[in-house]
Parts: sequence; C-alpha cells; structure tokens
Amino acid sequence: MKWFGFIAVFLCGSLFIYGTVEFPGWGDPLSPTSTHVSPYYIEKTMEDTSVPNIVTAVLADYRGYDTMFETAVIFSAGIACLFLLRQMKRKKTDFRLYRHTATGITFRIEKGGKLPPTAKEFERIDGLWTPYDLIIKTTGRFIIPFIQIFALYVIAHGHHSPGGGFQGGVILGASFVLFAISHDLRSALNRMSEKLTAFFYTLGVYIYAGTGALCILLGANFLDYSALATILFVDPVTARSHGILIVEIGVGIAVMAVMVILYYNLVSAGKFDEGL
Amino acid sequence: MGSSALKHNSPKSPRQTRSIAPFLLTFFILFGIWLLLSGRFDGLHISLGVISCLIVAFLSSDLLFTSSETKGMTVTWLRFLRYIPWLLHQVFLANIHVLYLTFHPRMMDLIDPEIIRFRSKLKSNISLLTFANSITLTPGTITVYVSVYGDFQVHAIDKPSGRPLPGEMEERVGRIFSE
Amino acid sequence: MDNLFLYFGIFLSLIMGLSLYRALFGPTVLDRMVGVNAIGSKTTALLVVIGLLYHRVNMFVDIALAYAMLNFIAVLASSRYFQKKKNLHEEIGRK
Amino acid sequence: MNIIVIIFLVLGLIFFTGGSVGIIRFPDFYSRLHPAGKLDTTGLLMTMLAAALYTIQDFSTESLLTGLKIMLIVVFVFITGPTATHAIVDAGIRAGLRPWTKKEKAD
Repeated sequence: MKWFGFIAVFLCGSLFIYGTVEFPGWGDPLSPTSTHVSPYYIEKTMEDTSVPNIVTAVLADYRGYDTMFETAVIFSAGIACLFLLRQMKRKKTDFRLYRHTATGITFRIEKGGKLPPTAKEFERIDGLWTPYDLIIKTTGRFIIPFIQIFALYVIAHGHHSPGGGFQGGVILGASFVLFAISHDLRSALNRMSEKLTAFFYTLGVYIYAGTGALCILLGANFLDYSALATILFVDPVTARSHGILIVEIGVGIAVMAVMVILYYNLVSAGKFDEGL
Repeated sequence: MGSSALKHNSPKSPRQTRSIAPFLLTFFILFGIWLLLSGRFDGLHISLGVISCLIVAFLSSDLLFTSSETKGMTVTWLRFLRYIPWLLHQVFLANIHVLYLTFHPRMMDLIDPEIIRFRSKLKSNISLLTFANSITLTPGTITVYVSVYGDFQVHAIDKPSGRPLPGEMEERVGRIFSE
Repeated sequence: MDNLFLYFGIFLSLIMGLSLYRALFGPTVLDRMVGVNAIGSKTTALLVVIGLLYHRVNMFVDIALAYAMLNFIAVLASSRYFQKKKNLHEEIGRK
Repeated sequence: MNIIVIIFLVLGLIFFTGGSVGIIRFPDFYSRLHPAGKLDTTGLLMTMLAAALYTIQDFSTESLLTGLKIMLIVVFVFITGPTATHAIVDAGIRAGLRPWTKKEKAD
C-alpha cells in the first residue's frame, strides 16, 4: 500500500513537471501575464491610489471584489467549524475541580460544597490534567502586548510594507491563542467570550461590504473608494488609499475572530470545557 | 511566604477595577515600540499609532503590570540592564562548552545527563522567570520544572555543568529584584 | 559583500537540511519538534540575510519578526498538544 | 568594519552548525535540546549583530531604525527561546519519557 501511494505521487509529480515545460520563461517580458494588465498596475498604481505597495493596491482596490469574497470564505470557514463541532447542548458537570497551585494537589468538590473563603491559593481548573507552568504563564504575560502591537502595526502599514489585514489578523489572533495556551481556556473565554468573537467576525465582513455599499450610496460603483472623498474631506486619490486602509482593518478583525473561534472549537472539541 | 508569592498568579478578570498608572505606563512603552517599528512620523501614522496603543493598552495592561509591581520599576530595570552583559558573557562560555561537547569525537564518554533538584530563595514570579530562563541559556542546563515556591528541577548535560547551581546567578538575580 | 551573504544563505540552507533529518526520522514526536524548532530559528536568520541580499532589509525584518512570533506560538501549542500523549515511550520501544 | 561583520557571520555559522550537528549526535531527546536551545539562540545573536552592523554602515534615520528592529528580533528570541525549550522539556516529562543516563546504559 505504501508503494502504491509512492508510485501515484511520483506519477502525478512527473505530470506536473511535464506540464510546466509549456510555461513561458521566468521573467519573460513578452509572456501573456506581463503584457496585459501588469504594466498598467506597475505604471498607474502610484498616481491612481498613492499606495507605494502595488500588491496591496491590487488586492484591496483593483481586485477588491475578490478580496471581499475571500474574507467571506474565511467567515464561512468559521461558521462551518461552529456548526460541525460546537455542541449546543451542554452537559453540566455536577462537581468542580480546584488545585493548590504550589503542590498540585487537586480537590474535587461535589455539588453544594464550598471552598473555605480564605483559600486564595487554589485555582479552579477544567480537567484533571490541566497543566500549570509558571515559566510559560509569565512569559506569555510579558510577550502578548508586544505581539498585539506588532499585529496592529502590520495591519496599519499595509501600504508600505509586506503586510495587511490577513497577516496582521493572523498575528493578532495568534496572540489570543497564546493567551489561551499560557493561561487556560476559562480565563481566555473571560477575556474574549464566544459572543464577542461572533460579533467581531460579523463586524469585519460588515465593515468591508459596508464600505462598498457606502460608495454606492455616494453615487459611485461598488467598492470605488474615490467616492469616499466627500466624507473624509480629502482628494479622491488619497481617499482611495484611506479606503484601502478601512477595508484592511475589516479584514484584520474578521481574520482575528475566526482564528480565535477555530482555536476554541478545535481545542475543546466543541465542548468549551478545557483547552490545551 | 505562600500568599506573597501567589499574589500575581491569576490574572485579574477584565471586570475588576484597574488603576490608571499601569494603563498609562503600558501606553507609553507600547508607543515607543510603535515608533521604533513604524519609522514614519507623519500625522496619519502617528494617530493610527495612538489608536492602536490605546486598544492594546486597554486589552492587555493588566497582563504587563499588576498594580503592586509599578513601584521601584525604574531602579529594577536599570539593575536588569547591568545584569545583561554578565549574562551574555555566561551564555557565550556555555556555548563554547556545548560546542566543544558537540564536536568531541568521544562525546558519549564525556556527557552524563542527570536531573538536579534544589530550592531557590527567590519569591516573585518575575525573578523566578528570569532565573529559570537564565539557567536554560547557560552552561549545559535546562530548567525542567519550577514551582511557585521556587523548587527547581534542572536537567544537566554533565557533572561540571550542574555543580555551580544555584550559586552566583541566583545571587545576581536576587540583587536585581532586591530579594 | 553580497557574495558573502549569498554563500552564507546557501550554507545555512544546507545546515537546515541536517536539522530536517531529525524532523523526519526522529524516533519520537518530541524529537521531531526539536528539529522543527531548530529549523525555525535558522529560518529567522535566513530571512534577514535574504533581505540583505535584496537590499530590502526594512521589509524582510518585519517578516522575520512575524515568523519568530508564530514559530514560538506553534512550538508552545504543539508541545501542549503532545503532553496529552501518554504513550510516547512505547513509541520508542516499537521501533 | 566589514571585517567585524565577516567575523560575526562566521561565528554565527559555527554556532548554527554546532546546533545542527548536536541534535543529530546526542543520544536522547533531553540532551538534544541543549544544542538546539542554546547554540541556535547564540548563532542568531551573532548573525543579527552582523546584519545590524552592516545595515547601519550607511548611516540614516531609516537604517538606524532597521538596525534597532533587527536587535528587537534578538531580544524577542532571547525571551522566547528558553521558554520554547522549556515547553518541549515539560512535554517530554509529562508524557513520561525517561532521561537517558549512563547507569541505564551499563545495565
């Protein structure tokens, strides 16, 4: 069976390599891709949108419609994960677990029982195996704010550096995932609840599509950001660059929230009771 | 001992009241980082930076500082800066040692891994973290486990690596955080 | 100077191949993780060196920083995930 | 100046090579982490120092900021590297892997 797989992969790979023989040469200035629209993008991007990074301009302005549906795809990935994994009927456990943080001794308290009110050294835990690790917890505490500021920097500087909504959103989501790993799922849910996440990923798509719809209301085409000039009090070229920024923020929020909801669902198998 | 060591263990939930000092301090630190990252000083980017720093400070100021830790902060950080060159020197020595072991033809005879246990007299989380990470960075030792009371388990690659623990490093870390 | 950075990058990629051996054939999952972590820290250095080669360091530094952050979180998450596997030592015995 | 950059690059390369050879040669998982955790961190420090020095040679505000950003990577790795190493060790201990020792070998 192993050999069969190997042969199949080998054949497919050879077919792919055979297919690439017909491609135009790398960097060929006469190939169809570099004679049709690419010269327009390269020459006109700066005067059309005043964005130095051509990739960002193509992604969010010239091909903004594509990117809107990419965001919608990510949104639907989050929704699909929610529907497939989330267990809507929650089984209530009738006991709670508390652990003495120093020694690791765990108490199981049945329903109706109470810890003595002076017991500050106990923390509530989710499952018996929930690990406690001082080093990871403290490092996480110190690193998370800097990861978040870096993520917002990446979102805000999509015009000038390789970045933008998708990358920044992933890093921002990863910072929340790091919080959930270094502490536990319970405190992560306290900070970023499931409802808040749902609100955010809807908000992200809404910001993107709403910007496009606003352009229609102002009398231009869908996602033609130069119409925003009248609201933002700038000239149409700068308005296109600002429109790209607004759209990137929407993408960033959506991607962040979907990352977090995917983590929550996958890690607890939809039960929301225990994390990694 | 127990309650003082455990004071900062659980992060406060966002609903609890916060004082303004950690918020502002976080804001200014983050804004410095933002200026370093951004490198653009026009109005748009600066205002974006202020908004971002406010957002992050609102989200995470209780992670970076817990309120009792703000006193005597600058002195601690100055002492921490003085600790870094010594640590780098130790890290360099450690690397030479591990490099020597790696390329030694009879490496299997030289190494003798073992797990050492000892109890540190450091108390607060941040000093324990500094000590544990310093141990991991320096001669042939990796921190395996730390409890909140300062019980360490350290994996040492050979006998001479593990012998000087806790020793001088603990003294120096203790002096930084004045414990 | 550019040639030097080029040779450095090529040599670094070859070394990454050595770490890849541990990532592919490591007897336990955790050995693979050690290999992947080692590759990750070398990739951070390689990205900056590529930036020096293209004379666009200010761009590649951002990528390297993002990569270092995601690498750290990935290692942390996967180590937490494999803590649950209690039968790692049996995996060695089987080989 | 170029000579210093070259020295740092070569030193970084030596440390990186040591790390890679180490994780192949050492006998068990725990001892492999020693070269992986330490030598890679120092190799990164050396390489980044070389890159930062090379960047700030033609001095301007932008190149200075870029050099500082490169050093920011070093600071980040120096905080997170030991933590990642510790996380892997912790996973090994909790999963029940026993450290390799000489006595077991003799039996």
